[in-house]
Amino acid sequence: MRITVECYGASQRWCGAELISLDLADAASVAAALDELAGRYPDFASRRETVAVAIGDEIVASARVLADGERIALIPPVSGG
Amino acid sequence: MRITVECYGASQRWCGAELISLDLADAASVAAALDELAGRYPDFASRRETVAVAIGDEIVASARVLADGERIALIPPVSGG
Amino acid sequence: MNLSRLRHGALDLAEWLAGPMPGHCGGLAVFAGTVRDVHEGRAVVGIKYHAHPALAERRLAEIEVEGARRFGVQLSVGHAVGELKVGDASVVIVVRAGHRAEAFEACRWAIDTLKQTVPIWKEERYAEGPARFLEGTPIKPVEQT
Amino acid sequence: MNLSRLRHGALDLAEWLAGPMPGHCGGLAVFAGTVRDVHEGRAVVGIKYHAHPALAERRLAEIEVEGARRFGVQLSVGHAVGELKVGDASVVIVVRAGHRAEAFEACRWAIDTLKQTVPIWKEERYAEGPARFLEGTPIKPVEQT
Repeated sequence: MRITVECYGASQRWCGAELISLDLADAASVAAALDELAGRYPDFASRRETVAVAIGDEIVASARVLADGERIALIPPVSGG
Repeated sequence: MRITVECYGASQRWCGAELISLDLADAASVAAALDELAGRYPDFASRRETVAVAIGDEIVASARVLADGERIALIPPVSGG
Repeated sequence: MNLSRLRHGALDLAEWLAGPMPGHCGGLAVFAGTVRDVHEGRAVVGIKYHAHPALAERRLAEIEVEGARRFGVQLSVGHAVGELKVGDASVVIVVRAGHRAEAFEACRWAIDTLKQTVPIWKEERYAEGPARFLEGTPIKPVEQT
Repeated sequence: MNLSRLRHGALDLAEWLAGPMPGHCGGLAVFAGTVRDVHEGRAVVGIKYHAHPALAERRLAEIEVEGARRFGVQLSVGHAVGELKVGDASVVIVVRAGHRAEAFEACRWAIDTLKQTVPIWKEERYAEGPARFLEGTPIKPVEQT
Protein backbone atom coordinates (compact mmCIF):
# COMPACT_ATOMS: atom_id res chain seq x y z
CA MET A 1 0.00 0.00 0.00
CA ARG A 2 1.01 3.61 -0.39
CA ILE A 3 0.80 6.42 2.15
CA THR A 4 1.76 10.11 2.03
CA VAL A 5 3.95 11.84 4.59
CA GLU A 6 3.51 15.60 5.11
CA CYS A 7 6.68 17.15 6.52
CA TYR A 8 6.06 20.17 8.78
CA GLY A 9 8.59 22.67 10.09
CA ALA A 10 12.20 21.58 10.13
CA SER A 11 11.24 18.03 9.12
CA GLN A 12 11.02 19.44 5.57
CA ARG A 13 14.72 20.10 5.77
CA TRP A 14 15.58 16.75 7.34
CA CYS A 15 13.70 14.82 4.67
CA GLY A 16 14.33 17.25 1.81
CA ALA A 17 10.67 17.55 0.77
CA GLU A 18 7.25 18.67 1.97
CA LEU A 19 5.48 15.57 0.73
CA ILE A 20 6.88 12.04 0.56
CA SER A 21 5.22 8.90 -0.75
CA LEU A 22 6.01 5.63 1.02
CA ASP A 23 5.24 2.11 -0.16
CA LEU A 24 4.65 -0.06 2.88
CA ALA A 25 3.40 -3.55 3.65
CA ASP A 26 -0.39 -3.77 4.13
CA ALA A 27 -1.46 -2.87 7.68
CA ALA A 28 1.92 -1.32 8.43
CA SER A 29 2.07 0.83 11.57
CA VAL A 30 3.15 4.44 12.06
CA ALA A 31 6.36 3.02 13.51
CA ALA A 32 7.01 1.14 10.27
CA ALA A 33 6.55 4.36 8.30
CA LEU A 34 9.04 6.14 10.56
CA ASP A 35 11.49 3.24 10.19
CA GLU A 36 11.29 3.65 6.43
CA LEU A 37 11.90 7.42 6.68
CA ALA A 38 14.79 6.91 9.10
CA GLY A 39 16.38 4.47 6.64
CA ARG A 40 16.17 7.00 3.85
CA TYR A 41 16.99 10.25 5.69
CA PRO A 42 19.83 10.30 8.25
CA ASP A 43 18.87 13.84 9.41
CA PHE A 44 15.43 12.49 10.27
CA ALA A 45 16.82 9.33 11.89
CA SER A 46 18.86 11.33 14.41
CA ARG A 47 15.78 13.35 15.47
CA ARG A 48 13.16 10.65 15.25
CA GLU A 49 12.56 10.46 19.01
CA THR A 50 11.56 14.13 19.14
CA VAL A 51 8.98 13.86 16.33
CA ALA A 52 5.27 13.18 16.82
CA VAL A 53 2.87 12.00 14.12
CA ALA A 54 -0.57 13.47 13.43
CA ILE A 55 -3.43 12.13 11.37
CA GLY A 56 -6.10 14.76 10.79
CA ASP A 57 -6.27 16.86 13.98
CA GLU A 58 -4.98 14.10 16.26
CA ILE A 59 -1.60 12.96 17.48
CA VAL A 60 -1.44 9.20 16.99
CA ALA A 61 0.54 6.45 18.72
CA SER A 62 3.33 4.70 16.86
CA ALA A 63 1.35 1.44 17.02
CA ARG A 64 -1.48 3.01 14.96
CA VAL A 65 -2.13 0.85 11.89
CA LEU A 66 -2.18 2.70 8.58
CA ALA A 67 -4.53 2.21 5.65
CA ASP A 68 -3.78 2.52 1.95
CA GLY A 69 -3.91 6.15 0.84
CA GLU A 70 -3.70 7.63 4.34
CA ARG A 71 -1.74 10.82 5.05
CA ILE A 72 0.41 11.25 8.12
CA ALA A 73 2.02 14.49 9.29
CA LEU A 74 5.44 14.75 10.91
CA ILE A 75 5.31 17.14 13.89
CA PRO A 76 8.88 18.06 14.87
CA PRO A 77 9.58 19.99 18.11
CA VAL A 78 7.34 23.07 18.16
CA SER A 79 8.46 26.69 18.44
CA GLY A 80 5.29 28.80 18.33
CA GLY A 81 4.52 31.88 20.37
CA MET B 1 -2.72 82.12 61.19
CA ARG B 2 -5.25 80.34 59.04
CA ILE B 3 -4.78 77.23 56.90
CA THR B 4 -7.14 75.26 54.66
CA VAL B 5 -7.67 71.52 54.89
CA GLU B 6 -8.77 69.65 51.75
CA CYS B 7 -10.57 66.43 52.63
CA TYR B 8 -10.12 63.64 50.07
CA GLY B 9 -12.01 60.38 49.82
CA ALA B 10 -13.72 59.16 52.97
CA SER B 11 -12.14 61.95 55.02
CA GLN B 12 -14.91 64.16 53.58
CA ARG B 13 -17.38 61.99 55.44
CA TRP B 14 -15.37 61.89 58.65
CA CYS B 15 -15.02 65.66 58.78
CA GLY B 16 -18.34 66.49 57.13
CA ALA B 17 -16.88 68.85 54.52
CA GLU B 18 -14.52 68.98 51.55
CA LEU B 19 -12.78 72.15 52.74
CA ILE B 20 -12.15 73.19 56.34
CA SER B 21 -10.50 76.37 57.63
CA LEU B 22 -8.36 76.07 60.73
CA ASP B 23 -7.04 78.89 62.89
CA LEU B 24 -3.73 77.77 64.34
CA ALA B 25 -0.85 79.30 66.28
CA ASP B 26 1.88 80.75 64.09
CA ALA B 27 4.39 78.14 62.94
CA ALA B 28 2.07 75.33 63.94
CA SER B 29 2.99 71.89 62.58
CA VAL B 30 0.99 69.43 60.53
CA ALA B 31 0.57 67.44 63.75
CA ALA B 32 -1.03 70.48 65.41
CA ALA B 33 -3.49 70.79 62.53
CA LEU B 34 -4.41 67.11 62.86
CA ASP B 35 -4.84 67.55 66.63
CA GLU B 36 -7.29 70.33 65.95
CA LEU B 37 -9.24 68.19 63.46
CA ALA B 38 -9.24 65.23 65.85
CA GLY B 39 -10.67 67.46 68.57
CA ARG B 40 -13.49 68.58 66.34
CA TYR B 41 -14.31 65.36 64.46
CA PRO B 42 -14.47 62.06 66.38
CA ASP B 43 -14.77 60.05 63.13
CA PHE B 44 -11.47 61.57 62.02
CA ALA B 45 -9.85 61.08 65.45
CA SER B 46 -10.43 57.33 65.36
CA ARG B 47 -8.78 57.03 61.90
CA ARG B 48 -6.05 59.59 62.29
CA GLU B 49 -3.18 57.05 62.31
CA THR B 50 -4.18 55.82 58.84
CA VAL B 51 -4.23 59.27 57.25
CA ALA B 52 -1.31 60.92 55.43
CA VAL B 53 -1.00 64.62 54.65
CA ALA B 54 0.03 66.08 51.30
CA ILE B 55 1.10 69.59 50.38
CA GLY B 56 1.16 70.10 46.63
CA ASP B 57 2.34 66.82 45.12
CA GLU B 58 4.26 65.67 48.19
CA ILE B 59 3.47 63.66 51.29
CA VAL B 60 4.80 65.64 54.27
CA ALA B 61 5.92 64.61 57.75
CA SER B 62 3.81 65.53 60.76
CA ALA B 63 6.64 67.76 62.00
CA ARG B 64 6.36 69.94 58.87
CA VAL B 65 5.78 73.57 59.94
CA LEU B 66 2.87 75.31 58.26
CA ALA B 67 2.68 78.87 56.95
CA ASP B 68 -0.26 81.21 56.97
CA GLY B 69 -2.57 80.53 54.01
CA GLU B 70 -1.15 77.09 53.23
CA ARG B 71 -3.37 74.23 52.07
CA ILE B 72 -2.95 70.70 53.31
CA ALA B 73 -4.68 67.63 51.91
CA LEU B 74 -5.90 64.68 53.97
CA ILE B 75 -5.01 61.40 52.22
CA PRO B 76 -7.03 58.60 53.84
CA PRO B 77 -6.29 54.94 52.99
CA VAL B 78 -6.29 54.56 49.21
CA SER B 79 -8.48 52.22 47.14
CA GLY B 80 -7.55 52.85 43.51
CA GLY B 81 -7.19 50.29 40.78
CA MET C 1 3.33 59.37 23.76
CA ASN C 2 3.16 62.00 26.42
CA LEU C 3 -0.32 61.48 27.77
CA SER C 4 -1.71 62.53 31.09
CA ARG C 5 -1.91 59.40 33.21
CA LEU C 6 -5.09 60.47 35.00
CA ARG C 7 -8.12 60.63 32.70
CA HIS C 8 -11.70 61.72 33.10
CA GLY C 9 -14.07 58.81 32.41
CA ALA C 10 -13.53 55.21 31.34
CA LEU C 11 -10.16 54.37 29.74
CA ASP C 12 -9.97 53.32 26.10
CA LEU C 13 -7.60 50.34 25.96
CA ALA C 14 -6.96 50.72 22.24
CA GLU C 15 -5.51 54.16 22.89
CA TRP C 16 -3.07 52.76 25.45
CA LEU C 17 -1.97 50.01 23.07
CA ALA C 18 -1.48 52.30 20.09
CA GLY C 19 2.25 52.86 20.59
CA PRO C 20 4.56 50.78 18.40
CA MET C 21 6.40 47.78 19.80
CA PRO C 22 10.14 48.56 19.96
CA GLY C 23 12.17 46.15 17.81
CA HIS C 24 14.14 44.84 20.77
CA CYS C 25 10.92 43.88 22.61
CA GLY C 26 9.23 40.51 22.22
CA GLY C 27 6.60 40.60 24.97
CA LEU C 28 3.66 42.91 25.64
CA ALA C 29 1.73 42.42 28.88
CA VAL C 30 -1.39 44.43 29.66
CA PHE C 31 -3.61 44.57 32.69
CA ALA C 32 -6.89 46.45 32.87
CA GLY C 33 -9.18 46.68 35.87
CA THR C 34 -12.90 47.10 35.22
CA VAL C 35 -15.92 47.88 37.36
CA ARG C 36 -17.65 44.70 38.60
CA ASP C 37 -21.40 44.37 39.03
CA VAL C 38 -21.25 42.96 42.54
CA HIS C 39 -19.12 43.62 45.62
CA GLU C 40 -19.44 41.87 48.96
CA GLY C 41 -22.82 40.54 47.86
CA ARG C 42 -24.28 43.94 46.91
CA ALA C 43 -25.39 44.88 43.39
CA VAL C 44 -23.11 47.66 42.14
CA VAL C 45 -24.30 50.12 39.50
CA GLY C 46 -21.12 52.15 39.22
CA ILE C 47 -18.07 53.57 40.92
CA LYS C 48 -17.03 57.19 41.21
CA TYR C 49 -13.25 57.46 41.28
CA HIS C 50 -11.83 60.38 43.25
CA ALA C 51 -8.17 61.40 43.12
CA HIS C 52 -5.73 63.90 44.53
CA PRO C 53 -4.69 64.95 41.02
CA ALA C 54 -1.21 66.38 41.57
CA LEU C 55 0.03 63.60 43.84
CA ALA C 56 -1.71 60.88 41.81
CA GLU C 57 -0.07 62.03 38.57
CA ARG C 58 3.28 62.10 40.30
CA ARG C 59 2.90 58.64 41.79
CA LEU C 60 1.74 57.12 38.48
CA ALA C 61 4.84 58.58 36.82
CA GLU C 62 7.01 57.20 39.64
CA ILE C 63 5.57 53.72 39.07
CA GLU C 64 6.61 53.93 35.41
CA VAL C 65 10.14 55.00 36.31
CA GLU C 66 10.58 52.51 39.15
CA GLY C 67 9.13 49.65 37.07
CA ALA C 68 11.51 50.46 34.21
CA ARG C 69 14.43 50.48 36.65
CA ARG C 70 13.53 47.27 38.47
CA PHE C 71 12.50 45.13 35.54
CA GLY C 72 14.26 46.69 32.54
CA VAL C 73 10.98 47.24 30.70
CA GLN C 74 8.94 50.07 29.21
CA LEU C 75 5.83 50.76 31.27
CA SER C 76 2.74 52.96 30.86
CA VAL C 77 0.14 53.43 33.57
CA GLY C 78 -3.24 55.15 33.36
CA HIS C 79 -6.13 55.62 35.78
CA ALA C 80 -9.64 56.98 35.37
CA VAL C 81 -11.37 59.52 37.60
CA GLY C 82 -15.06 60.39 37.70
CA GLU C 83 -18.16 58.24 37.23
CA LEU C 84 -17.67 54.78 35.73
CA LYS C 85 -20.30 52.16 35.06
CA VAL C 86 -20.09 48.38 35.23
CA GLY C 87 -17.61 47.03 32.65
CA ASP C 88 -15.74 50.33 32.25
CA ALA C 89 -11.95 50.24 32.56
CA SER C 90 -10.66 52.21 35.54
CA VAL C 91 -6.97 51.35 35.31
CA VAL C 92 -4.57 50.12 32.64
CA ILE C 93 -0.96 48.94 32.79
CA VAL C 94 0.97 48.36 29.56
CA VAL C 95 4.42 46.73 29.67
CA ARG C 96 6.71 46.27 26.67
CA ALA C 97 9.61 43.96 27.49
CA GLY C 98 12.33 41.86 25.93
CA HIS C 99 10.67 38.63 27.03
CA ARG C 100 7.49 37.46 28.69
CA ALA C 101 8.85 36.73 32.15
CA GLU C 102 9.75 40.34 32.93
CA ALA C 103 6.65 41.60 31.10
CA PHE C 104 4.38 39.62 33.45
CA GLU C 105 6.42 40.45 36.56
CA ALA C 106 6.46 44.17 35.88
CA CYS C 107 2.77 44.26 35.04
CA ARG C 108 1.82 42.45 38.23
CA TRP C 109 4.14 44.63 40.31
CA ALA C 110 2.72 47.81 38.79
CA ILE C 111 -0.93 47.08 39.55
CA ASP C 112 -0.13 45.82 43.05
CA THR C 113 1.98 48.94 43.69
CA LEU C 114 -0.59 51.33 42.24
CA LYS C 115 -3.20 50.07 44.69
CA GLN C 116 -0.95 50.97 47.64
CA THR C 117 0.73 54.18 46.52
CA VAL C 118 -1.62 56.30 44.41
CA PRO C 119 -4.12 58.66 46.11
CA ILE C 120 -7.30 57.45 44.43
CA TRP C 121 -10.52 56.41 46.16
CA LYS C 122 -13.49 54.33 45.03
CA GLU C 123 -16.94 55.57 45.96
CA GLU C 124 -19.20 52.66 45.13
CA ARG C 125 -22.82 53.19 44.10
CA TYR C 126 -25.36 50.43 44.70
CA ALA C 127 -28.71 49.40 43.30
CA GLU C 128 -30.07 50.01 46.82
CA GLY C 129 -28.80 52.20 49.64
CA PRO C 130 -26.34 55.07 49.79
CA ALA C 131 -22.99 55.21 48.02
CA ARG C 132 -19.93 54.61 50.16
CA PHE C 133 -16.18 54.97 50.03
CA LEU C 134 -14.43 51.61 50.14
CA GLU C 135 -11.99 50.77 52.89
CA GLY C 136 -8.46 51.26 51.62
CA THR C 137 -4.86 50.79 52.61
CA PRO C 138 -2.69 53.54 54.16
CA ILE C 139 -0.71 55.18 51.38
CA LYS C 140 2.93 54.09 50.93
CA PRO C 141 5.79 55.46 48.83
CA VAL C 142 6.46 53.64 45.54
CA GLU C 143 9.98 52.62 46.65
CA GLN C 144 8.56 50.73 49.65
CA THR C 145 6.58 48.24 47.57
CA MET D 1 -16.98 36.10 18.99
CA ASN D 2 -16.43 32.96 16.98
CA LEU D 3 -13.16 33.75 15.30
CA SER D 4 -10.67 31.39 13.82
CA ARG D 5 -7.76 31.25 16.24
CA LEU D 6 -5.14 30.87 13.51
CA ARG D 7 -4.81 33.96 11.32
CA HIS D 8 -2.85 34.84 8.25
CA GLY D 9 -0.47 37.73 8.93
CA ALA D 10 0.17 39.91 11.98
CA LEU D 11 -2.52 39.95 14.67
CA ASP D 12 -4.48 43.13 15.38
CA LEU D 13 -4.66 43.45 19.17
CA ALA D 14 -7.58 45.86 19.08
CA GLU D 15 -9.67 43.17 17.40
CA TRP D 16 -8.91 40.69 20.16
CA LEU D 17 -9.82 43.22 22.84
CA ALA D 18 -13.08 44.28 21.21
CA GLY D 19 -15.33 41.92 23.16
CA PRO D 20 -17.21 43.45 26.11
CA MET D 21 -16.06 42.84 29.68
CA PRO D 22 -18.63 40.65 31.47
CA GLY D 23 -20.14 42.43 34.48
CA HIS D 24 -18.86 39.83 36.93
CA CYS D 25 -15.27 40.32 35.74
CA GLY D 26 -12.90 42.89 37.22
CA GLY D 27 -9.57 41.94 35.65
CA LEU D 28 -8.40 41.76 32.04
CA ALA D 29 -4.91 40.38 31.38
CA VAL D 30 -3.42 40.34 27.90
CA PHE D 31 -0.18 38.96 26.55
CA ALA D 32 1.09 39.52 23.04
CA GLY D 33 4.30 38.16 21.57
CA THR D 34 6.01 40.19 18.86
CA VAL D 35 8.88 39.59 16.46
CA ARG D 36 12.20 40.83 17.89
CA ASP D 37 14.95 42.39 15.79
CA VAL D 38 17.72 40.22 17.18
CA HIS D 39 18.05 36.57 18.21
CA GLU D 40 21.18 34.92 19.56
CA GLY D 41 23.19 37.91 18.36
CA ARG D 42 21.92 37.82 14.76
CA ALA D 43 19.94 40.64 13.13
CA VAL D 44 16.46 39.33 12.36
CA VAL D 45 14.37 40.82 9.55
CA GLY D 46 11.29 38.68 9.99
CA ILE D 47 9.83 35.33 10.93
CA LYS D 48 7.70 33.03 8.83
CA TYR D 49 5.27 31.11 11.02
CA HIS D 50 4.29 27.67 9.80
CA ALA D 51 1.48 25.62 11.34
CA HIS D 52 -0.29 22.31 11.03
CA PRO D 53 -3.64 24.06 10.68
CA ALA D 54 -6.12 21.41 11.83
CA LEU D 55 -4.15 20.32 14.89
CA ALA D 56 -3.11 23.89 15.76
CA GLU D 57 -6.73 25.12 15.72
CA ARG D 58 -7.74 22.21 17.90
CA ARG D 59 -4.93 22.76 20.40
CA LEU D 60 -5.62 26.52 20.65
CA ALA D 61 -9.27 25.72 21.38
CA GLU D 62 -8.19 23.16 24.00
CA ILE D 63 -6.05 25.79 25.73
CA GLU D 64 -9.12 28.04 26.00
CA VAL D 65 -11.23 25.24 27.48
CA GLU D 66 -8.55 23.94 29.84
CA GLY D 67 -7.65 27.46 31.02
CA ALA D 68 -11.31 28.23 31.73
CA ARG D 69 -11.59 24.99 33.70
CA ARG D 70 -8.39 25.40 35.71
CA PHE D 71 -8.61 29.10 36.52
CA GLY D 72 -12.33 29.90 36.27
CA VAL D 73 -11.71 32.58 33.65
CA GLN D 74 -12.71 33.42 30.09
CA LEU D 75 -9.79 32.98 27.71
CA SER D 76 -9.16 33.75 24.02
CA VAL D 77 -6.05 32.67 22.17
CA GLY D 78 -4.88 33.63 18.69
CA HIS D 79 -1.77 32.90 16.63
CA ALA D 80 -0.48 34.22 13.33
CA VAL D 81 0.81 32.19 10.40
CA GLY D 82 2.77 33.44 7.40
CA GLU D 83 5.38 36.16 7.04
CA LEU D 84 5.73 38.61 9.95
CA LYS D 85 8.15 41.49 10.25
CA VAL D 86 9.87 42.95 13.30
CA GLY D 87 7.32 44.39 15.76
CA ASP D 88 4.40 42.37 14.38
CA ALA D 89 2.28 40.43 16.89
CA SER D 90 2.46 36.66 16.37
CA VAL D 91 0.43 35.53 19.36
CA VAL D 92 -2.20 37.00 21.66
CA ILE D 93 -3.78 35.75 24.87
CA VAL D 94 -6.76 37.60 26.36
CA VAL D 95 -8.06 36.65 29.81
CA ARG D 96 -11.17 38.08 31.45
CA ALA D 97 -11.39 37.14 35.12
CA GLY D 98 -13.09 38.01 38.36
CA HIS D 99 -9.88 39.35 39.87
CA ARG D 100 -6.32 40.06 38.85
CA ALA D 101 -4.63 37.07 40.49
CA GLU D 102 -6.36 34.48 38.32
CA ALA D 103 -6.17 36.76 35.28
CA PHE D 104 -2.37 36.86 35.49
CA GLU D 105 -2.03 33.16 36.34
CA ALA D 106 -4.21 32.03 33.46
CA CYS D 107 -2.49 34.37 30.99
CA ARG D 108 0.96 33.12 31.96
CA TRP D 109 -0.17 29.49 31.89
CA ALA D 110 -1.74 29.93 28.45
CA ILE D 111 1.35 31.33 26.74
CA ASP D 112 3.67 28.83 28.42
CA THR D 113 1.32 26.00 27.40
CA LEU D 114 0.89 27.25 23.85
CA LYS D 115 4.64 27.10 23.29
CA GLN D 116 4.70 23.40 24.21
CA THR D 117 1.46 22.07 22.75
CA VAL D 118 0.59 23.84 19.48
CA PRO D 119 2.14 22.65 16.18
CA ILE D 120 3.60 25.94 15.00
CA TRP D 121 7.17 26.56 13.85
CA LYS D 122 9.25 29.71 13.51
CA GLU D 123 11.41 30.04 10.43
CA GLU D 124 13.62 33.02 11.17
CA ARG D 125 14.97 35.25 8.40
CA TYR D 126 18.19 37.16 8.95
CA ALA D 127 19.87 40.24 7.53
CA GLU D 128 22.64 37.89 6.41
CA GLY D 129 22.63 34.19 5.69
CA PRO D 130 19.89 31.66 5.04
CA ALA D 131 16.62 31.40 6.97
CA ARG D 132 16.37 28.61 9.51
CA PHE D 133 13.80 26.81 11.60
CA LEU D 134 14.33 27.41 15.30
CA GLU D 135 14.96 24.54 17.68
CA GLY D 136 11.74 23.70 19.48
CA THR D 137 10.35 21.46 22.17
CA PRO D 138 8.72 18.06 21.53
CA ILE D 139 4.96 18.56 21.36
CA LYS D 140 2.95 17.70 24.49
CA PRO D 141 -0.80 17.40 25.12
CA VAL D 142 -2.46 20.44 26.74
CA GLU D 143 -3.47 18.41 29.82
CA GLN D 144 0.17 17.59 30.56
CA THR D 145 1.22 21.19 31.12
